[in-house]
Amino acid sequence: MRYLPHTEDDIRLMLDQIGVGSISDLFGSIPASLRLDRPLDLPPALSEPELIRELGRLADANRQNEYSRFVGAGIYDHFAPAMVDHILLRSEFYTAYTPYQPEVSQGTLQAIFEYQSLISLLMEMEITNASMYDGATGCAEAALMARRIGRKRKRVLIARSVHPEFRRVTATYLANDPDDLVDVDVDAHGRVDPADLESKLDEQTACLIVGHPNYFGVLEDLDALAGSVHDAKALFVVTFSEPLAFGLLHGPGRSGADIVAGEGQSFLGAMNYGGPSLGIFSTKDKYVRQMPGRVCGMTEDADGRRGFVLTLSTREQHIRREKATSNICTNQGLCALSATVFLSLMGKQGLRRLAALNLSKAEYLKARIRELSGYALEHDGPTFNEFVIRCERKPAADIHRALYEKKILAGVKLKDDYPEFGSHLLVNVTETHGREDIDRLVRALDEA
Amino acid sequence: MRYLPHTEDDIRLMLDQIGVGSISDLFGSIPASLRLDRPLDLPPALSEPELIRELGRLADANRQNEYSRFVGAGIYDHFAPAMVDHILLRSEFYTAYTPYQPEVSQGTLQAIFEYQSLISLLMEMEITNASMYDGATGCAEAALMARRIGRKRKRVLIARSVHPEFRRVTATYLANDPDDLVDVDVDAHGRVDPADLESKLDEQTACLIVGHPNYFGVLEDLDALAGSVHDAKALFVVTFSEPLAFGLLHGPGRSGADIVAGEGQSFLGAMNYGGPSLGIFSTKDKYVRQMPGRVCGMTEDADGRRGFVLTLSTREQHIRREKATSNICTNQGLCALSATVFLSLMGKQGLRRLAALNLSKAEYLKARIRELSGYALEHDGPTFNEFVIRCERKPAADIHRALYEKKILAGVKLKDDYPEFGSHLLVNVTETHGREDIDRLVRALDEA
Amino acid sequence: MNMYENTPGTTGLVFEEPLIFERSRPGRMGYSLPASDVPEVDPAAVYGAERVRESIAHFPEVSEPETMRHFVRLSQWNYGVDSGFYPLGSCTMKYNPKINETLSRLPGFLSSHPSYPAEMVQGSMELIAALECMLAEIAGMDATTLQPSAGAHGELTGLMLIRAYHLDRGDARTKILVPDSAHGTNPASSALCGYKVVEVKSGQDGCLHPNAVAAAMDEQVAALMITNPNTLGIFEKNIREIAEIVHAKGGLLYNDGANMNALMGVARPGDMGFDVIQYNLHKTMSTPHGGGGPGSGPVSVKSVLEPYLPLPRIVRREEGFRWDWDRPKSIGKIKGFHGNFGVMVRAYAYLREMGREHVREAAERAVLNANYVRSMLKDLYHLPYETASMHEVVFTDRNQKDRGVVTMDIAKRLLDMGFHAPTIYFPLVVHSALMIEPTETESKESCDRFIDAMRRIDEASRIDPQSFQEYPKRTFRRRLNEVLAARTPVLRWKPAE
Amino acid sequence: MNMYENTPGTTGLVFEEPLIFERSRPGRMGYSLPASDVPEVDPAAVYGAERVRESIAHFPEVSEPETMRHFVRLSQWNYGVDSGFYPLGSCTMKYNPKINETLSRLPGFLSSHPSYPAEMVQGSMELIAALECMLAEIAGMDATTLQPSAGAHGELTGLMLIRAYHLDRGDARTKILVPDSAHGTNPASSALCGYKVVEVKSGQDGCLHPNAVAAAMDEQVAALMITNPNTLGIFEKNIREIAEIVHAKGGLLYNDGANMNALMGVARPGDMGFDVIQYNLHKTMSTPHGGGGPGSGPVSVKSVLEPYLPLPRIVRREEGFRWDWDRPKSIGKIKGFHGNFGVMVRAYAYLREMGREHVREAAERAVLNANYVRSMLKDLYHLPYETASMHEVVFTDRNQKDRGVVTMDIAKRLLDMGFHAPTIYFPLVVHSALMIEPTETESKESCDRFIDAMRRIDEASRIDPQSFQEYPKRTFRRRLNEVLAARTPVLRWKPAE
Ligand SMILES: Cc1ncc(COP(=O)(O)O)c(C=O)c1O
Ligand SMILES: Cc1ncc(COP(=O)(O)O)c(C=O)c1O
Repeated sequence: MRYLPHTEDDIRLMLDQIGVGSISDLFGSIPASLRLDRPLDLPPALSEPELIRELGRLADANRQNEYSRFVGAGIYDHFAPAMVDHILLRSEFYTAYTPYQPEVSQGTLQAIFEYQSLISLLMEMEITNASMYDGATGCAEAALMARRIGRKRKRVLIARSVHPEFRRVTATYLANDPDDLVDVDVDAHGRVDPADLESKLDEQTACLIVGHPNYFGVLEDLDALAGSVHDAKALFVVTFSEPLAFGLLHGPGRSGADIVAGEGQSFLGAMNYGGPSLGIFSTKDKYVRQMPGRVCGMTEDADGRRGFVLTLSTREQHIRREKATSNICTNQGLCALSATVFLSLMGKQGLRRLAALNLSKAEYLKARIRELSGYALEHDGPTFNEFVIRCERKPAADIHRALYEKKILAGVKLKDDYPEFGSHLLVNVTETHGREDIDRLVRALDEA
Repeated sequence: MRYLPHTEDDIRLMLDQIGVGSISDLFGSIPASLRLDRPLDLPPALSEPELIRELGRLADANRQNEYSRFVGAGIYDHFAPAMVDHILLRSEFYTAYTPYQPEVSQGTLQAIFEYQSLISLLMEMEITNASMYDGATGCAEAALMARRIGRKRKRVLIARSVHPEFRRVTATYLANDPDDLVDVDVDAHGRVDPADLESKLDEQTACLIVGHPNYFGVLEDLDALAGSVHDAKALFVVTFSEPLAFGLLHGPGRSGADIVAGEGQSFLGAMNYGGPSLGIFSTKDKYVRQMPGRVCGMTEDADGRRGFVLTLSTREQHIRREKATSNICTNQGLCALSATVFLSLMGKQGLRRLAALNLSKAEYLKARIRELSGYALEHDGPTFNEFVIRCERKPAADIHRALYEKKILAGVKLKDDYPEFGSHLLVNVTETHGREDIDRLVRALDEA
Repeated sequence: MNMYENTPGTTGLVFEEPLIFERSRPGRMGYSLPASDVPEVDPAAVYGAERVRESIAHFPEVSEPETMRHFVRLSQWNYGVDSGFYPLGSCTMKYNPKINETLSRLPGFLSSHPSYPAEMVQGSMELIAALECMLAEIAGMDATTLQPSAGAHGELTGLMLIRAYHLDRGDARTKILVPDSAHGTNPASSALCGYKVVEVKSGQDGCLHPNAVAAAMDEQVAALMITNPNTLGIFEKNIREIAEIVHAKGGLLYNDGANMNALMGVARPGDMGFDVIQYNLHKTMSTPHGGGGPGSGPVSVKSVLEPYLPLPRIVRREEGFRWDWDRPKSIGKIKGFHGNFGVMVRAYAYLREMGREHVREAAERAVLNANYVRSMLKDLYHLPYETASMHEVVFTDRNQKDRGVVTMDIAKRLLDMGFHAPTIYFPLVVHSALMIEPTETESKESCDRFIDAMRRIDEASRIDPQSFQEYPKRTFRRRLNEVLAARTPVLRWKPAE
Repeated sequence: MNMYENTPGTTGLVFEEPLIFERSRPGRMGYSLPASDVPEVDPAAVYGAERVRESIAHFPEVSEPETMRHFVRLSQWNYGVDSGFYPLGSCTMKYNPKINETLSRLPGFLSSHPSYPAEMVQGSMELIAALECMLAEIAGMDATTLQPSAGAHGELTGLMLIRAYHLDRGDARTKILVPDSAHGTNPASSALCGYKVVEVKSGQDGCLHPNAVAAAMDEQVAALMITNPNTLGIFEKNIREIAEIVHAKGGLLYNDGANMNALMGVARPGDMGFDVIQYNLHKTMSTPHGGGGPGSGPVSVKSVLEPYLPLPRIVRREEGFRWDWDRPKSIGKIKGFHGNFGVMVRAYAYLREMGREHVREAAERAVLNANYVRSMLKDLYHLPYETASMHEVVFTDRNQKDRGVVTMDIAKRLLDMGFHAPTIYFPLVVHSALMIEPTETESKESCDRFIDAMRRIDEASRIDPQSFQEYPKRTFRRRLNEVLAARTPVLRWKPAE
């Protein structure tokens, strides 16, 4: 077996040195009755060529490439420069672990520091941690953090327009206190309903969680929301699943967000059936001791040279154990590196340009939809690269099916998550869509 | 432009420092009449996503994957472990050049030294150079080297069974002395015709060049040939295009070859439309000063530690100029590295196993062909993974076409290179062919 | 004595490299994007000028060649498994097969999306279903979820299952028993799940004793959460008896499976009485540690816990694989979508290449290596527990400390000699632990070189203990000032005022 | 003065690593192959036992993890363009775009075979045809062959075309004129082609002078072979006049295009009177140097030479691209099959990404960088020729030599400071040359750091000249004994007796 270097001789010499007669003697501390007396029921070993064939078979069994697809809904199809993967394939990065020994981990550490800096700038937030698992768990951790900061204030208000996966995971994390999680309604513009919000904000409120752009692709009025929330002395948590929007839009920090938590997959390029993901988590300096997750800080080495270490670890489980701010240990390190390389390459101009491309394509589709009879845009407010179409001719499911037969995947049907949106499709357009793709979609909608 | 880091400011500052007013002033030494006064007539710049689409279009315009293919004829479809490419993608290897500064090139140098050692062992030869361009130019350089060693002896005998490309290139290199290149006939067994050879060997003969396995896939009787050639005081040159055969067969050095030159593409995995190739070139210690190409040697550094340098460079063009043993400068460095990693992984057992697989598959096909009526094996001698089928039913071209329509590529038609083999196909089977592929070929032949 | 003889560590040329921000110059670009093929929209017209940022202030502007060089240089300051021996205990730093990296990048996987209709992504789904089965078989369990992102996330999931199970039975329990040797994530996950953590002391032999468990066990205890083999590398030999005690009081038994590399194919937690286990695919199943993730923390359970597994469950129907959301007892979602799929591809490839024949061999040789290192070093380094080791061995600095050389010094000296350090100061039950886990992909010679280095370090601790303070010297940076970092945190670059 | 301030070079941990043979142990394997699905054949039965080797004696046996670590460690001893500034004159060490590496690995290219029917490989063929055209346009020529493997191979091809041309006219010429500043491959290629090499001296200004050419030119001269800009980095300003002299006597003009990076889009050899030029795609067109190849040395020619180009020629027919073998005047084949196709894919991608808009910019900035370095260093380092520089600049050690510091010392000190050395001791017309070619992909700061290092080296040559002998110190190996290597050549590993 090519991954196992021991020769017969090695094994014999080692057993002799240890002073046992056989490999199975090494397992003597396992009571015989607990030992497995048969081979595992696994498929037989494959050689590399066979393995390539098997995984190729599975990859080919995914048929998405036959379709023109307009699905986002939290995971976006974006371009990633080839250079990024050349960095990710550097052994020194991907075969290392958490930088526990900073003297031999300065590469990982400086990259994390750059990641924290880049995300902080993008979000217009003071600090960012080294990553969370994903946007959904980040949202849940933001709720928990707000509850810690709020002390007695335990109620978490969450807009119904926050990504359904974020809401579900947050509910799971708050399962011990289901009543502490309260939905806030959405108004006809697809935004948080101000009246409903006002009626729910009180001295029990730990935080309000909104999405921006929200799940319907609509921008929230962050300034106004922040005002209301802060007036109520609660924390304002902004989540997102399309951080590329911040290439054009101001970061939530500018509106006074206290915690920003979202999904950074857009900066990784690949969709990968939804993971690995990247949990982005930023907050204000003053809340750093309540922040979950690792953080890297600048320091000096014994010669006075700049260097980096993991720091403020007294918040973390390996020191604080049951009193830790979170249980997270391994995070999404290589994804954070990937985003760091991506953002460095895109840079100040490129990220804006990429975002502008997304906006232009989505606006083009919106304009074409407006021209169609039997379809309407559900919300009137501005969106980024995703929005809701109302189908007035037929149920959305029928339209969706008709287009599917034409090898077009016309977004996702909103009904599953929002029963009130029974004839609505959430469609996404990115820089990967050519004008012809969009025109084909419009034609097919018209013909449906 | 992402590859060009200069900013407008940089350019202005640099021009000021240089003391010129504009970039075009830098080209002042080019007479105005010679400067191009228009943009180059090239296609417009493509962005990375567009480039990916364009190259994808070209790669997809290659349709070979729709076919079951039995073509070798000098370039073979072999498996290469994924690990090899992971090494080739190490920046430190592929973005370096010739190791002129050995202190910062020990990686390249040690790898070359290992390459020279591995190939010498495989060929059972004393020494190997750092690589030639390919098998064909290596063959030509072997002829030239034999002529240098032979001094007055200038005649090069070359078996007609040597790969046609090798023979063509050798003829090109010897174009000033076309009469010095003399063909030796092939007998009915597909081997060098001993009678013809004897009649041509004389005191003018610098060398005999044979292929082993030869172009027909047939093994030569190296021992006997070496005897005849050495009796005539000429050099014995063995070429090959399928070095994997030496996983089972003794290296030509064992039979007394003086020079071994051949194509190492089989150790690179990819066929790549025939290149990059790898020119393997080995000889005897006593001929080292006549050897073309670079060679790496072991030495010590200032602290007495083992290290490596390019050595014996007084043979080479940069020192010896018009008296050099060859004009070669840049060789096929990364291909030699690729072969080194491949051979290291395959190792003593694996290379043999891989060769045995090739033999078994080819013998299986031979056995099946023998059972078919209307087809015969042209040669009775042993072969490795390639052999000649005689089509007795119809012209080979018709059979070839009939199978092509069934998405089977039944080898190459020998007629183009050997008019006497008008109804013959040269077919190759490697480890990449499954039994069903072979059975399908046989069935299609039977039905043709 | 030449301390460095036989050790791989030496120095070579590496490069200083500023922060990416310090490489920035206005107007540089590292990107390459097509022109728009639709009318370009003015963002201010869409959003209103006040919402649109002029630019992303202080974002870097660098060319591609500079960016490449930047990250290549950073990488060269790092130590990975492909650089050398990496005996980081509890982390199973085994070789990451290269073919798995290649296969996980197949476009058919990369471009699959969790919201595509199931019939479009049958390949991804089949892989998930198959991996679930293989993991259940290895653990001796009945069902598996692949949703959790890492070990700690798997723990949390497992504990939530336990909570749901008890609640479903109308039995709202409040406590989790955790041995003192547990990894920090165990109490942290328990607390996050709303449980009170009750620590159970392990015995003189490093094992948990039935009477200690019995003493702590009552009907408020939801589960006992243990690592087996435990973080001392010791198999919990009383596990069956303990399981009975816990089960008798209606509790469940949780296995932190971080150490499954010791057991694969040899013994199955499900057969020992465990009800739930989380894997760390980035440990046991050879997926890369990535400098700290992404990992994957699947949870395998006995059938009693199956109804509570996270939503949605993969099921095989006549028409193919489907996601089943109709699981009323489920704890819900624990992560967005279906987990770190890219990691699963690698784990699946690993298990298919190892197969029935070699999975057990991996465990055997991991245990062989650890015991070999143990037997070669036990005369020089203090072994806090004499009990037999499995895949890792824990020493302490007791013998060296009197000479003034502590665990941290030993670790830093190892770095200088070209080895990664073991896990240090964990588990906490051992004073100044050195936790060594060679893994099965290290050869005997590799172990021998490490053993030799450890012997030389001991020798140096006798001869020249003062010198240790100075190390490491060969690394790109020498000892980093952690106190400074924590006292005046600088957590991001800021533009000069 | 702190010599090392501002310079990137420092030291970090790297690893000693034995030869792969020294890692071998009987029974280890690094391979993974399927079982045979056909009956296994006994090789001895097929070949006779005496032909079959028992095994490949002394071949290594290593596992995959060990092999990976072996080559990763080796790589870490190397310096490449992605590590730092690599001003190796005449070699155009520009950035190798990563997307080109990715695209050259598209399976559709990798699995195409030169003997497949043309209709099956139209993609590869279209790429070849398109690249031929682009190269012809850049050189101002009429036709191109991509068959040669590297620059020197292109030279040989070009010279063979010249020979064929003359012979075809019944004019068997015997000599090639080559300036004294020429690269060694020029005389070597000429000799290989059967020509006598006649050296022509360049003038005080580093240029070839019409009278020198006229004096050497006669009707035995097949061609004048020059590099333009020449190896001093100087444009041959008299080229038109020289071309007339050569052409008047029936000779042809050959351009060694190694320095085309100075001219792309700015001026075209074809417009200057050249009849033939070879490119080095691994220089000008950004394909990786690969530690010494594979390269590619296309040859572009005026239409008079087209009939002689190597066989086969790619042609576009109604039914698609085809290989045309019916070229009776062709010199024949110069390499097996169609050249280093994989290199062509990268060059094609480069030219398509640069496009009409940026190809010229590359040349401009290459020349800008060289002139900037020149202007910043010319007060400290001796400039043997005052003539304007193009894309590279040649200094000598004259100023430092009196202090005891020579070109070699300067080169080795640069290594220690984290820069690759320039090309040294070439061209031979300059005594102890230092030939600096920054290339356009280096930023101003990158040039500045190099300039600073060169200044500090000059300063050190004044203050502490003796110290230079000791350098480099930071590299994995210090100065290597080349004399020992040549005197007792050890060119391969041998098993211990
Ligand atoms: C014993 C043990 N349990 C749990 C964990 C947590 O796993 P992860 O880091 O994947 O969250 C670790 C990881 O270091 C561990 O060693
Ligand atoms: C001026 C010049 N001509 C020719 C060559 C030879 O090119 P190659 O090494 O590609 O054969 C070189 C390469 O170093 C060169 O610098």
